[in-house]
Formats: sequence, structure tokens, C-alpha cells
Amino acid sequence: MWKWLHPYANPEVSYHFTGKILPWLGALATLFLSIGIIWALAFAPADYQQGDSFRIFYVHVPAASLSMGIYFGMAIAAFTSMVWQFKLADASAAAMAPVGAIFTAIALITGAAWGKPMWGTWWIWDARLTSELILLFLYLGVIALHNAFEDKNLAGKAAGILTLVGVINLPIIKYSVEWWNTLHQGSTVSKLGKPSMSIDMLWPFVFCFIGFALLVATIICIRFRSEILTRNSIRPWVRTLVSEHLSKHIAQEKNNAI
Amino acid sequence: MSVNQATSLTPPLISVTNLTCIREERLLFDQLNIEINAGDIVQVEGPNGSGKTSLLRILSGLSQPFEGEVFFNQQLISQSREEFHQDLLYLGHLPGVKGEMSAAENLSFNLTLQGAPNNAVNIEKTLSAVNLTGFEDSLASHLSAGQHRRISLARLYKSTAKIWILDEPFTAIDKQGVRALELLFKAHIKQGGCVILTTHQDLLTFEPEQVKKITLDYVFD
Amino acid sequence: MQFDSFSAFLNMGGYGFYVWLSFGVSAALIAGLLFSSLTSHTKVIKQIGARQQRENKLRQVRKNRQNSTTNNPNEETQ
Amino acid sequence: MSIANLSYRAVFSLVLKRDLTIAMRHKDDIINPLLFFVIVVTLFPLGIGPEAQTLSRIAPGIIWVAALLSTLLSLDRLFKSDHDDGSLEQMLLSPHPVFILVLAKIVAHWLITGLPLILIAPLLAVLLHLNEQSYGALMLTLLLGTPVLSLLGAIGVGLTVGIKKGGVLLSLLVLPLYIPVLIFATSAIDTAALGLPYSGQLAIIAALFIGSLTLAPFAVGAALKVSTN
Repeated sequence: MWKWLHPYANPEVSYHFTGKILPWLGALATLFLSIGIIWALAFAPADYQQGDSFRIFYVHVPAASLSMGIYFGMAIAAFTSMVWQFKLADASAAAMAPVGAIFTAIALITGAAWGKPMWGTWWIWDARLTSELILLFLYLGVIALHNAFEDKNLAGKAAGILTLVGVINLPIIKYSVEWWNTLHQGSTVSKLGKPSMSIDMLWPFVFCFIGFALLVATIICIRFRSEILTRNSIRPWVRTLVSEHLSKHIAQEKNNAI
Repeated sequence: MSVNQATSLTPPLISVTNLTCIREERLLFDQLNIEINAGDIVQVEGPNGSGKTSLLRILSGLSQPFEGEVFFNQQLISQSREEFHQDLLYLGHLPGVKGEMSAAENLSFNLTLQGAPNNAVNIEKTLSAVNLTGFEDSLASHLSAGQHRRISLARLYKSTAKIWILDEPFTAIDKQGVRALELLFKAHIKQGGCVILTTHQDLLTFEPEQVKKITLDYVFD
Repeated sequence: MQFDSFSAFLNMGGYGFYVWLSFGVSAALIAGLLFSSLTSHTKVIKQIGARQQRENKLRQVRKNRQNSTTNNPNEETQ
Repeated sequence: MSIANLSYRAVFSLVLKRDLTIAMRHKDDIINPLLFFVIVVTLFPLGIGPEAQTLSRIAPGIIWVAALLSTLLSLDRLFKSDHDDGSLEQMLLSPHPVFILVLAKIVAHWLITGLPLILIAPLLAVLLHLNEQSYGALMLTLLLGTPVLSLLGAIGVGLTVGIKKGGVLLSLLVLPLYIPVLIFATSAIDTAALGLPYSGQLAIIAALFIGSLTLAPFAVGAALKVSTN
């Protein structure tokens, strides 16, 4: 495993490797997402209870589970970088944080938009929405801490510690919020959840989920590549790459001018 | 940039391999190799912002380099932290003196923390060595910056550490004090210790060839 | 197809506002993230390029200065 | 080696004594967070209205939120002054394990800020008409919960101590971590008001305390190493 991984631990190799897979990832994401979204919006049957508002489910649930998943991914990256002093892991964690925050925000907004017709109110202190909100705070904390350090290597280390503390806390927070929610639930509210899904609802969901996951991977890849460049800006390979890129850019501008 | 021409057979006290330091995406030094032996006094020089303080902090283990390793007695300092810190005395820009405690209390705490032997009589003697007689019981917040520095320098007189890393030890110290410190350095290196320091003025009582120099000038402002 | 007409599709059985709001906001947020990620990549490259040019210039200046200070005495001794 | 090796306990008490001495000579650090606690609590009846029933309903939440905020306010002193005058570096460079030093500082912080909160809390509970059956629960949750606040807060301070404007950032980092303590503590007090056993919630807070006691000092040590870098 380590032997296989070793060449990819080199920033230059992984920069070029991600550069190669990036178009494929993007194409696959577009394919799956367009199929999934069109299917979900136009062809999937309406829920017998929730009607067409159920279609929000196809965005809300993937976004919510991906937002948790990205946080765990960040925690794994932080752990790897701390234990094995593996600098690329810091770069990948830094690339993941904003993506995770955006998907948490999407889960929150779609949750509120789903809740309004269901509960008659935009916000309800439902267990899932509440822990999603706290997850957003955790993400914003990591991002803010990252931005507060000028030195990106230090920023990565500090954010890594915070991520690990957060990931230990996350299950506790989730559990405590769920427990608090059952404790304070006065009237019976229909919870946001997965009603028994029929097979013609499942397939568009699978496509949407895979599509969003691929999209997340694509965006993380793009950000990861810029993080590698910033962290290795003194390396000769970055220098040649940058000067090549800039000269190409200048040539293009000249062509445009002509 | 090897300081020592590998004349001695004993292994170096501190050695540094392929040290590269980047601060705020600026390269301060690249692929630095240093060996420091017992009995060396090393002066790190270079213009402002050239990474003198960064080098001293990396040598003391406070900062991690971008690349490269620091060895103490041929062991990585991160792996022999306790032994290394027992043999290390680092004085940075900041004196590490609490304003709410008296001069004597400050010195006593710092010495005890380092595990150096101390008692009331000792403390008084040490403070008088740095010209602080009569100030033992005054709160440090009532003392001047120079006096703070002298409180922190007083630890040198009682230190059992072999490695002294001193960042600008002579700031806010008068000529007499500088001379006294240099005598202290001489005694220390004679006993098999080493001194690594940065300073703007040249060392007065040392022969120029006695002082080993590390020049940092990889600056791009 | 679940809907009879385009207007029924837009209406979403009366839930149109909520459905299109969630899909619209999600699309906007993702588009924004994608855009900022792509531009930050070119920005990083430009930044590194600018710093490189600055460093090259400094190196040139230093070399010139060194030449002017070290060459003259050398010529005298030779 | 001629170094007199100090035992862990000696190092711990050395640092603890030093921090307590400094706090006693600089009493603002003890009094200001406490005053803040009292003032925040008295603001609520003024904002909500003086009805005893409403106040006693929300008293546990008010007291706990005020305790969170005043702990947050006092956290800054934990490492800031040591960082600014260089004593933090010296501590990290001492031959003793960092977590002992950190633990001593956190304990000192709790003694300086947490303990006075606990002592004054019953007085404020009277002002808020807290249910008579809840006093025991209030004291016990504060006794077990405020150390958790100090321990988790220390991680946040450790991470932000090197940053120039770290104060606001600190609250963003630390407050989400405080949520479980808040939930279980207020629920224990509420349960006690109904005359029901609240040992379950107490046990969870105790578990949080043990967990943060064992893990936080190492996290703080790592954070301080990054911050002094």
C-alpha cells in the first residue's frame, strides 16, 4: 500500500496526476449530474404524501451526507499529515474545507426550503438541521483559522488540530442534539427523512448522489492543485511550470490583440 | 557552509543537514549544512530579515524547518526532546520575565523549570552578577527593558546546559555587561559547551578566527 | 415524464417556489465555488510568476552591485 | 548529568503556584469575568420581564450561557501574556513534558475563573427564581462542566494565541465545542426541577470531563507548538 502510494506523495507527480484525471472527473460529474437532476425533476414520481416538494430530497440528502463525509475526509487528511508528516495531506485538507462549507450551506438552505411547505416554517430545530448548522460553524472555524495564518504550512497544521478536535466532538454534538431534540419535541412534527422509497425514486437518487460526489471530487481536485502550487512555489518544477504557463498566456494575449 | 572543517574526531554536538526554511512564502535559506562542536562559538550574521532568528529557533526546536533535519548528539531533536532540552538554553528576543513577579521569583522559577539547582542565597548572588543587587524584590513590571534582559541572562550563570542559543543577547546591555557576558561565554566553551548567537556588534574579547561565522544572505525583499 | 405541460413542470404541483429555490440556490452556490476555484488557480500562478520576476530583478541588481564593488579593487591588484 | 530531575508533580505544582501568584497580584483577571457573569445574568430579567415563572423556566439556560461567555472572555489570559513576554517559549523548551505544564496552567485557569463562577452561581439563581429543587443540579453541573469549558477553551487559545486579532476567532472556534456541555447541563437542571433523577446527564458531563482531561492537554501542546513556530 505504502509502496504504491509513495510516488503520489511527491507534489510534482500528484500535481500532474490530478491534472490528468481532472477532465475525466469533470466529464463524469457532468454526465451523472445532468442525468440525475433531469430524472429527479421531471421523471421521478411525486411522493404520495409530500407531492413534488419531495424533489428537494434529491439535492438535500446528497449535500447533507457529503458535508459530513468531507469533514471526515478532512479529519483523515489531518491525521495523516500529523502522524506521517505528510505535507500533501495538509494541502488536500485545505482544499476540502470550503467545498464542505458550501455543501453544508446547501444542505441547510434546501432543508429550510423543504421544511417551509412541510412544517409551515422556514426553520425548525430539527436534529438534522441543527447538527448541520453546527457543522457549518465547525467548517467556518477551520476556514477562518486557516486564513488567520499567513504561513500556509502553519495554517495547515493549526487547522488540522482543530479538525481533529472537531471530528472527536462531532458525534458527541450530533448525539447531544438528537437527544435534546427528542427531549424538547412538544407536538409530533413530521420529520425530514427518507420515506420508503420506491425503485423509480431510488435510481435518480443514486445518479444524483454519485454525480454530486464526483462534482465534489472535481472541485477538490482543482483547489488541491492550487494549494500544491502555493506550498511549493520555490520548487524548480513550479517555476518552470509557471513561466511556461505565463509565456503561453502572453502569446495568447498578443494573438488576441492582433 | 560547514562551520567546522571536520578536524575533530568527536561527533558534533549539533549538526544540521539540508536545512531549508520558508517564511511567508519567502525562501530564507536553502540546503544549509552546519556542524557545531563542543567548544565552538558561532556567530550567525546577515542583514535584517535574512532568517537569523528563524535559524536559531529551528536549531532550538521551536520552529520546524520546511525541509531538513537537526541532530543533537547524532539523534533527531524531535526524537530526543528531553535530553536535548536538558542541554539547551535558548534566550530569544523576548525575555520571558513576568511583570507580576519579582526579579528573584522570576529567576527562581526559570531556573527550577530548567532543573538547575537554586536557593535563595544563590539567586541573590546570581542577580548581583548581572548588576541587579537591590532589585531582588521589586516587581519586574517596575524594572526597565534592560533589567528584564539581565534577569533572563542571569540564568546563564547557573546553567548546566551545554548548548547556549542566544538571539541578540547584548541588546540593552552596557559595555561592561557585554564584556562580562563574553567572559562567561569563554568559560562556557572551555568547559565543553557551545554558544550560538546573533549580534549586531562584533565580539570584542574574542580573536576573529576563534569565532565561527554562519552568513545568511539569501534575501529577496 | 411526470408533468403534462411545461407550466405544470414549473409549478411542481404547487411547490414550484420551494423546489426551484432549492435547486437554484444550490446551482448558484456550486457555480460560485467552481468559478472561484478555477480563478484562484490562475491567480496563484500569476502571483508566483510575479514574485519570480521580482526575485530575478533583485538578483540582477545584487549581481550588478557586487560586480561594481568587487571588480574595481581586483583590477587594481592585478 | 547534573540536572536535578523534577517529578511530574513538582513541575505541575511549580507552574500552578506561579500562575496563581500572578493572578493574585493581578486581581482584575479574577474579578472582571465574574462581574461580566453577574451583569449578563441581570440583563435577562430586564430584557424579558420580571415574571418569576418565565425566569425560573429559562434560568438554567441563562446561567449556563452566561458561564460559557464569561469563560470565553477569560480564556484570553490563559496563554496570551505568556506568549507575549516569551515565557511560553521557555516552558516549551523546558525538559518536562508539555502536557504537564499545559495541564497546570488549565487547572490554574479553572481555579481563577471557574471556581468563583460556581461560588456566585447560587446567588444569581436566587435572582432568577430558579426552582428550589434545582440548586444541587446547578452546582454539580457547574462543578463538572466548567473544567470542560476551560479544557476545550485552552485548545482554542492554543491555536489562536499567535494571531494578532484572535479574540473573535477564538469564540468561533470554541463555542460550537461547548454545545454538548450546555445541552446536558441545562437538561440536568430542568430534570431536577421536575423532581426526577438527573444522574444520567451528570454521568455524561463527567464522561466529557474525563475525555477532555485526557485528550485536551495533548491537543493544546500541539497547538502551542504551532503557535510559537
